[in-house]
Amino acid sequence: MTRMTMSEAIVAAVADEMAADPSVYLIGQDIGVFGGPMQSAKGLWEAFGAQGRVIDAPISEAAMVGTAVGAAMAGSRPIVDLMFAEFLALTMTPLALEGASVAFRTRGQVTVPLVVRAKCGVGPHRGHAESCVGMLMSFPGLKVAMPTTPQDAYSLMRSAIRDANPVVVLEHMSLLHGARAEVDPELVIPLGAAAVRRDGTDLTVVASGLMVQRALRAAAELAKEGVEAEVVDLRSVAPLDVGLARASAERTGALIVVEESWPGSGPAAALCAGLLDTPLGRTGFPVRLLQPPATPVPFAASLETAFVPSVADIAHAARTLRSTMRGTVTA
Amino acid sequence: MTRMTMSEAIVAAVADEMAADPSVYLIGQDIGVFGGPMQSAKGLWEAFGAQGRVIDAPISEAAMVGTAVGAAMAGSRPIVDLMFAEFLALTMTPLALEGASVAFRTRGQVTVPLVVRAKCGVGPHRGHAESCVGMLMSFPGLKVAMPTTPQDAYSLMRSAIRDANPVVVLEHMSLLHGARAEVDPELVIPLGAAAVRRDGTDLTVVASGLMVQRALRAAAELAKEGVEAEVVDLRSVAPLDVGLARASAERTGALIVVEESWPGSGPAAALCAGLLDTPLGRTGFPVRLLQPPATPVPFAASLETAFVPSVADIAHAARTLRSTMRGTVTA
Amino acid sequence: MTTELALWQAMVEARAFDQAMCRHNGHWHEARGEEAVFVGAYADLGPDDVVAPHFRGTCAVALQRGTSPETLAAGVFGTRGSDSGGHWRGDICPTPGPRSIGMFSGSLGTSVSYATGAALHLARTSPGAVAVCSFGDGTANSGIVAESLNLAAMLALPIVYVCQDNQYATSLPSAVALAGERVSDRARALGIVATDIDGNDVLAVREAVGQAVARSRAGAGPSFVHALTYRMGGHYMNDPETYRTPEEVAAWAERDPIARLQQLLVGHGVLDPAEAEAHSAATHARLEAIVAEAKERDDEEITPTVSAFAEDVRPELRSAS
Amino acid sequence: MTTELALWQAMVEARAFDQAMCRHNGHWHEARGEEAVFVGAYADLGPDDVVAPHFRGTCAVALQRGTSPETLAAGVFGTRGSDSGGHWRGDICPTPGPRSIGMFSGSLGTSVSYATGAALHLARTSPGAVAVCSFGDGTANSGIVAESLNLAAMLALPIVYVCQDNQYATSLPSAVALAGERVSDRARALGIVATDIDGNDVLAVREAVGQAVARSRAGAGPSFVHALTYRMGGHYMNDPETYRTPEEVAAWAERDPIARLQQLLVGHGVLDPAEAEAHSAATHARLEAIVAEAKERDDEEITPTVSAFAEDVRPELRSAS
Ligand SMILES: Cc1ncc(C[n+]2csc(CCOP(=O)(O)OP(=O)(O)O)c2C)c(N)n1
Ligand SMILES: Cc1ncc(C[n+]2csc(CCOP(=O)(O)OP(=O)(O)O)c2C)c(N)n1
Ligand SMILES: [Mg+2]
Ligand SMILES: [Mg+2]
Repeated sequence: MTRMTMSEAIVAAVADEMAADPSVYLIGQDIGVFGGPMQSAKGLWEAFGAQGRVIDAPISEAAMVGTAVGAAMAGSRPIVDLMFAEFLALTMTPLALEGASVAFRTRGQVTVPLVVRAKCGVGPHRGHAESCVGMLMSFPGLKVAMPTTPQDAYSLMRSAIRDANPVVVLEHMSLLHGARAEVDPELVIPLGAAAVRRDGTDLTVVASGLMVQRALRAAAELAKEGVEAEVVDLRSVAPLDVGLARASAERTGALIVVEESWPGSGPAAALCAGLLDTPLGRTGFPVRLLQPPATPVPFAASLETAFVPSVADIAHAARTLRSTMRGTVTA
Repeated sequence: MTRMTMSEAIVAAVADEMAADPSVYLIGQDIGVFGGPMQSAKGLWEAFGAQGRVIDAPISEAAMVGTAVGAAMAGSRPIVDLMFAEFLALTMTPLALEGASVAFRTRGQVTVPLVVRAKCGVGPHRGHAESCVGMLMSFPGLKVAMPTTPQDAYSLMRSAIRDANPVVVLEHMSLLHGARAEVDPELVIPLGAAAVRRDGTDLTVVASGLMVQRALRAAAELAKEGVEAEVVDLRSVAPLDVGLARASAERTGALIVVEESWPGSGPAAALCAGLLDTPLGRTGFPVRLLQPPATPVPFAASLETAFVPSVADIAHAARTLRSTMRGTVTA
Repeated sequence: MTTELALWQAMVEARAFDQAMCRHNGHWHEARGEEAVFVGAYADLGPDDVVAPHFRGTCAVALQRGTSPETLAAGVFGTRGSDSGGHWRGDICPTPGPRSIGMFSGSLGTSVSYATGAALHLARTSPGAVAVCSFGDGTANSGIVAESLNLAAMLALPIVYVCQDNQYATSLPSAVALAGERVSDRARALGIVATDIDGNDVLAVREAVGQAVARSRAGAGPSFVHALTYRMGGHYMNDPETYRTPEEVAAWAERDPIARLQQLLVGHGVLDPAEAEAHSAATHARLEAIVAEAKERDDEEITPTVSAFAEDVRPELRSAS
Repeated sequence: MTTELALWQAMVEARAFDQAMCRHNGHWHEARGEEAVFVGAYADLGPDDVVAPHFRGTCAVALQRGTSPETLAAGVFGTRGSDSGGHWRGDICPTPGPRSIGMFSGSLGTSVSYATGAALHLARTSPGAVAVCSFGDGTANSGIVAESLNLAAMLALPIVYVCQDNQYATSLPSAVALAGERVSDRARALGIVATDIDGNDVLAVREAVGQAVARSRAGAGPSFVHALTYRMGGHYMNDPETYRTPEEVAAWAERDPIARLQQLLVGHGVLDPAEAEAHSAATHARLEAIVAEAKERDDEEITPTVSAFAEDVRPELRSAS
């Protein structure tokens, strides 16, 4: 067990898989002697560069992912460090429309074991915030993980590398270089499994990425007022663990979904669809969505702050929802 | 008033706008002397080719859309005939991430009046069926229309061309060359307005594209059994007319959403999110989703048939939903 | 190395399959006239090499690599006997596998990046193995082709790119769409060794690709072969062909690659004219029968259950509906 | 035509803005050493021409085109006084408008297609007007650049492409990433007239771009200018620069484009050394004050309401939440 930041944990997972499996290689921009953008590949060049397994690529994201798809079909397990999630929009044909479809089209005879790493989210970088997660979630077969703790980052990255088909790992820039925590390299976390981060009895807050942290802070505030919020961290958004979210909300009686992604697509919309897609065709609890408006992420610090749901927004939504519930006994 | 197929109506709308506004031009593959794939540009070369306003482009979809974005910013009103909606996945950065963001980023000082036409859907073509509509709906500012009648095709195409910002018009291949109907060139249909295609009292079926036709057939079957289904045609999926869908379902007491697009994204998921995103946080009616499984569109005719919701599927879902409703008086 | 007689036979078989499909399948893209390019380019590869043919000709390459015409025909019609069990279009992706790349959607261009990635895999794991990758003159303009060539050159990958220039992308002439004089200059600009050859001469194709393959096997990096040929049929069945003249088509009929090699082999005494005709006729008859039989199975072979394709691969991604 | 003295002054002002930003903004991308390329390329354009500079140098081009340094600085810090009202990054998109293209997301490459489209608009509506479009050596590898150049050549569009080759894309040397000997050969392969010039000589840049612009204005289609220069600073502030040697950087310091032109002008008697120093010092002081003042306004100028940007443009797309 070592204490690591999320960024260190991801690099450690990549290094451990590269050490264990010679078919794993890394390709991306500035991942060589530079060490990766925001240290995303720190130490990997020194460890694996001489073996030709850390490949510095020119600006050509579609081909970077396309070559990875082809190499994966041929027997490699490539990891593409795509730098920022925005750039995923350049790669949808090879990654999502085709790479993620091969296993279906061949009935599993040919698979495409490929990981794409991409940084996203509002944060110290002041740019490149868009995660494009809705876009990613709109193709069958493409898996998407979004860790929020060093342990999850480590374990989900290993699961992603071992997965038989394409997985995008979204790395939130406000979390990557946060606090260190213990990481157990033996702990396996499967893709598609959400986690309860805080037990609660009065309502459920489901979130991903940075919003998990804010939900936990809001829960701490609410606790002072005697409201116990359960906080669910999606961890993977595709496959989406609708079951755990539903079970929690059924127990607590109310659900708030907090997302940094745009309304109408992404985890929040998929969750809503999943919640309604039952034999009953409706939820037994009220649902409240907290998301940015449907505009690009603005630049000015004050506008950016207003854009993303805050701790106060979450706490406020929780209070409002609870008063609504008290007001309306029947649906 | 002339009788036209949907395809003819779209071409007529383009021709009328080109005649009225010299800033409109058309770019795409095989739209010159060839007349457009599946006759999508029939007659336009003869009418406007000599003016340099019908531009045959090589295979380079990203640049086709990218040049259109630049031309639109500079003052043109380009229409890109992208052939098939699949190819939209090649254009997400210029079209969705950037082209649709310019008006936001400049507070409306610079707009991008641009239309992208794309054929999609299962049909006689036996290929290129994927609409990628979920991908399109995951970016703020990108509008998406999907006409199902010659009149809507004509009027929505004109609205799209006159819109200040990017609009994708999805043209369903099973509808394009269907029956002719009267088209009133004076009729204005705004983007973002759904339409009730059939009045009903017992439940509401909301659909887009080919699924509207199937919903109407299912409604006719159900009518024989004494069940009157209201059928809502979304017509535009972004902006999405959640209001009309909700109002209808509140009146009839139940909602079936039928989509040819994948679950977890697209119109169905956006609608679910919209329905829950109210002060009450839940629907007063049960919702049932009918969609293909989360796999690529299969090729074999029998598999394709099983993939897409059928008339029988819709009628069956309606019967089941009604019996559920009778069984469960409270939510 | 494949004998010249075998090349001729492969071209005859390719055309027989192609022409039978023209008769029986309205969705077919005819490849008549271009056989020298795809037969010549893929003739001398081993089982460890990666093939990524252009969609026009891809069934012929699969035939050459040993897939049975019955399986291929099932793939084109989308029936159970195909390599994808009817799940995907066998006309553009006949035998997907770790060493065989097809179109995984209807989008052209990406397969060039897949082949380039396969070459990267080969370079890392199987020194001496190569990838051969063809694409049309139209496809040559897509951005991912330029990106892939740059990566291949930069990493000195073992891959041979073959531009199967049949002078049209549907209706758009390559003379218009491919700016610049020779498409091969794009490769030269990247430091890739490039040649321009007569794509209706199967021996010239085999020679040029063979040399390029040898260079790649020796670690000298990628090559580019620009093979000029002509699409004798329409882009697809029922193409009105308003964009070219019958005279142009007729002039290229004179340069039929099969007749050309046949004449040469007859001249060399390798082939007897009557035998040649008999072999041709028999091959056409054999494939006509196979394709006609395959067509009969259309629509009736696959149980139309959702689970057949949804559950096979990823249970966790099934729709709840 | 801009005088040589004015070119010198523009370069001095560009550097003064740049260096003030280096002092006050941790997110700035330093452009020191590359001034000759962007000042020379955009010096002689008219208001009807379209400019699409590379992000590194884009603020200098805006300065040259008349945007005030106050507005530009507000854009970089993201405050109300910027041309986007703080809605977008003024460092990479200072003055978006119908004749001025910037980066509309963080993705490089697409602006080249936008400039190409703007040139198509100009060709259709304003004969004689041109677009000038710069991009880095790294950006040159993106697929959309290749696609755009092909379209421009095929349609003979009035556009001049300038590759601002500062020899690095962050840490990757262009000598490695740009396969082939000269990036300009990629344009030549498309039949585009191309030149390779010393990008630290502003007069050579002006001359080459000027000739290309004249050709475009006359209807002779696109051109390509490859200007070799050097990024004197890191890719961004705090770049460890582990990928190059101090000796390499020092060697290029000898070729500073401002010092070079200054020496020439002093030699010609156009500029007095003392006056030059005084003007430089005054310019640096002026811009230091402007930038420092702009920084003060950081964070405090825009009312943090959602509606400020959501409702402005498209009420129908607002989130219901
Ligand atoms: C990215 C993309 N754009 C457009 C098409 C539509 N399309 C199918 S075949 C074809 C022509 C391709 O030309 P070429 O590459 O020369 O191949 P050929 O048909 O001549 O064999 C086109 C444009 C496509 N399939 N993919
Ligand atoms: C499509 C894309 N890929 C990667 C990046 C990340 N990135 C930002 S600047 C840069 C280097 C660009 O190199 P070049 O074009 O030579 O411009 P320079 O920084 O040297 O001025 C990179 C890779 C990006 N912004 N966009
Ligand atoms: Mg062709
Ligand atoms: Mg550079």
